[in-house]
Amino acid sequence: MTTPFLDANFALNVALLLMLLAIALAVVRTRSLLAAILLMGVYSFVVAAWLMVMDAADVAFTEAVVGAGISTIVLLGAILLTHGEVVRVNWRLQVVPAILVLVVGGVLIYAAGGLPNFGDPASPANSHVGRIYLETTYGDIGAPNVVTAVLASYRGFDTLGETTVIFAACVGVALMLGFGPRVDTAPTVDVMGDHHVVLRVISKMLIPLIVLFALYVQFHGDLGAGGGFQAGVIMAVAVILHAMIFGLGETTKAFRPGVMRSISAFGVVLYTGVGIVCLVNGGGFLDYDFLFTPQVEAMIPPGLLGDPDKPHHWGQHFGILFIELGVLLTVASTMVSIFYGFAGRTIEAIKAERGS
Amino acid sequence: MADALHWVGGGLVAIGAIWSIMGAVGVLRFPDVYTRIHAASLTDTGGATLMLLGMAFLAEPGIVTLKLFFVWAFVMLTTPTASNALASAAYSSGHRPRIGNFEFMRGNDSPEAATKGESRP
Amino acid sequence: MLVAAGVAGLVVAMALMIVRAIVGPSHYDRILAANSIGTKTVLLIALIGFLFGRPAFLDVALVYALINFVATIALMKFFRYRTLASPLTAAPEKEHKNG
Amino acid sequence: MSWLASHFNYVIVVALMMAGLFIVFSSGNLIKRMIGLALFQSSTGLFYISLSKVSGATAAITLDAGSVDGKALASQLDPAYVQQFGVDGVVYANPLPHVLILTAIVVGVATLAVGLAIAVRVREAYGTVEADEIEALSRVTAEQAEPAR
Repeated sequence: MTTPFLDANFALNVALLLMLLAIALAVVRTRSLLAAILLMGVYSFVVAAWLMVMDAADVAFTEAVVGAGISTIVLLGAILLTHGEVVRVNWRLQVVPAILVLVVGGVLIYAAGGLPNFGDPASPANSHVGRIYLETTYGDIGAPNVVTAVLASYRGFDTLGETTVIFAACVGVALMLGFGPRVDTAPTVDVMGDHHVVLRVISKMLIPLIVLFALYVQFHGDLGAGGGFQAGVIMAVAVILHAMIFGLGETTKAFRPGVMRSISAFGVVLYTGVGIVCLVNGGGFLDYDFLFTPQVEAMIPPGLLGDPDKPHHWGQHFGILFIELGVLLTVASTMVSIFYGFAGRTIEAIKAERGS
Repeated sequence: MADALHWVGGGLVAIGAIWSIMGAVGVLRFPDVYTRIHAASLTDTGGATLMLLGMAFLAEPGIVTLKLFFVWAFVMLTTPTASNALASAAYSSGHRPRIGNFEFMRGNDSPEAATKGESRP
Repeated sequence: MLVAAGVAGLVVAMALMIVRAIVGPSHYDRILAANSIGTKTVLLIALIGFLFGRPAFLDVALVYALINFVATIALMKFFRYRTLASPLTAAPEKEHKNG
Repeated sequence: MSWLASHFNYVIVVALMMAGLFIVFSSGNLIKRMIGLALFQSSTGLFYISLSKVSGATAAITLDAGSVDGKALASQLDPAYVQQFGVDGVVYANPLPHVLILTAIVVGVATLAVGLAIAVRVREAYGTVEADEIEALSRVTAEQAEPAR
């Protein structure tokens, strides 16, 4: 039971965690919803930095992209549609929850005493299953990024389930908010002339770069930090930025909501299709070693990826690439159609339509 | 030669950190939003330039230096844009800067005098 | 050694910004603090990559630098136009007059 | 003191979890509760990653020990530690919790969006997002339906 190294890493970890605690207490205490949303934005920034300290590069990537891009905008969209009044709170209501929370917290902290020391390399979690994956992944799959290899290949079926959950969320939000009269996207009349030249020019420069970066993240997912989930969210952020700058009308012309929903479905179909091809070729469902029949495998030039004499697992490489593409399509189109749902809905028109 | 670069890089990173701390202190102490925006965005871009330059010295030339350049270019593009958007939003929704409100200088530091210029959003 | 000092300084700066984010009387202070913490996180992530010996992780800092201002724009549109859908293009001259 | 050093992360994770739980219990506003749930969910993510941390390790992306980074990393640790816990010359963090939390974050945002969509529809139907007002309104509508039979 080695005690943790008390080095710069641990000091950073303690500092960032204390910041997180301060922000969380501020979120509890604040009475205005908007302040809570802004604090949650800051919270996700600090969590991303903390994840980098914890050597979790892929998770930091995801938290960064999701926290900075999607969750603030979705919460803002919800506040817009519910006219975020300030929360009215009387303290008598808070006494019972406070006691309950303290009791549950005390029990949990008492139980946490039995957990292995922080950063202990010999802890059960780190010494058995974790090590086996670290040792065998490069041999089986040949992808340097163990996290993507496990996510896409060893645990491919689970990730298919998660992609389907994201597709279900897309259908759910689209059904609830996606239909009905859309907000009129006439350009807003500015009292003091046009202030947004700076924004338009910078966004016009950055949107293609964001999309290009999303593709970079997607295709080097198994070499460095990256993968389908992160790439999908980055792609969605590019579309959302376009919608915020050039108006929802323009963006819905370019990315029609119907097409977005079908692309979300197509991502899951692509993912399952790769599994079925492996099944047809005699392997198990989603077993990428059987993705290519021997004749096809012979046609792939050995030097395609890296030095030719190393044993290559072409099926694994391309299998991971295809299903990450499926995940990219589903995640990107889901986030975009969620944004369409929240940004496009208008309560006045619906009230008028319902006559209530 | 190598550790000279190392020291120069480390020095630049340290100066960048001090720059950021100055900015943070500025954001805490300035009276109203516009001076705070000014303090924050200036020291952000300044600190970022110093630190990224310092890191460029630390890293061996290659893909890492290229990525550092891209990070610097995007920070230079986005931070001023965000501050511009923020300032124009604040101004257009009625948040007036506090100009010439010198009561707090003459000693009667009453909260009423301090917030005379700043209308609640 | 100096890089560690740089990281420590940056963390102190972030802590001060978080104080502004929590205290900030008006919402604009909070947006300002959020945006500034975003930029500082970009630097912190890049520095952490250097301090712990994996400078190849600059992609995370790169993506942050790119996406950081999207939330600020959304907040700007929230405060100014009370909608996320309206285009930020200049209103055509005619409509501008009687707007 | 050493207990706190070795279990500091878990105490903070429990504190964040309780903060999220408190928001969900005490606040009437549906959107504030969603934020509390998001806080609660992210604290479970922190817990998993705290479990996966190995002191002196680097991220779970295979790195050959001979490279510049590999040598720099190995030089900071004593060889016996690297030999015992490292995989061919480099000590890695445990990759499995990273995989779980990576997808959990994205799924978390998707479910947050569905929850907020429901809150918006509740707002459109009842005109309010405060739980107690909704309950009062639903009781009123129930009574109106009751005598109608």
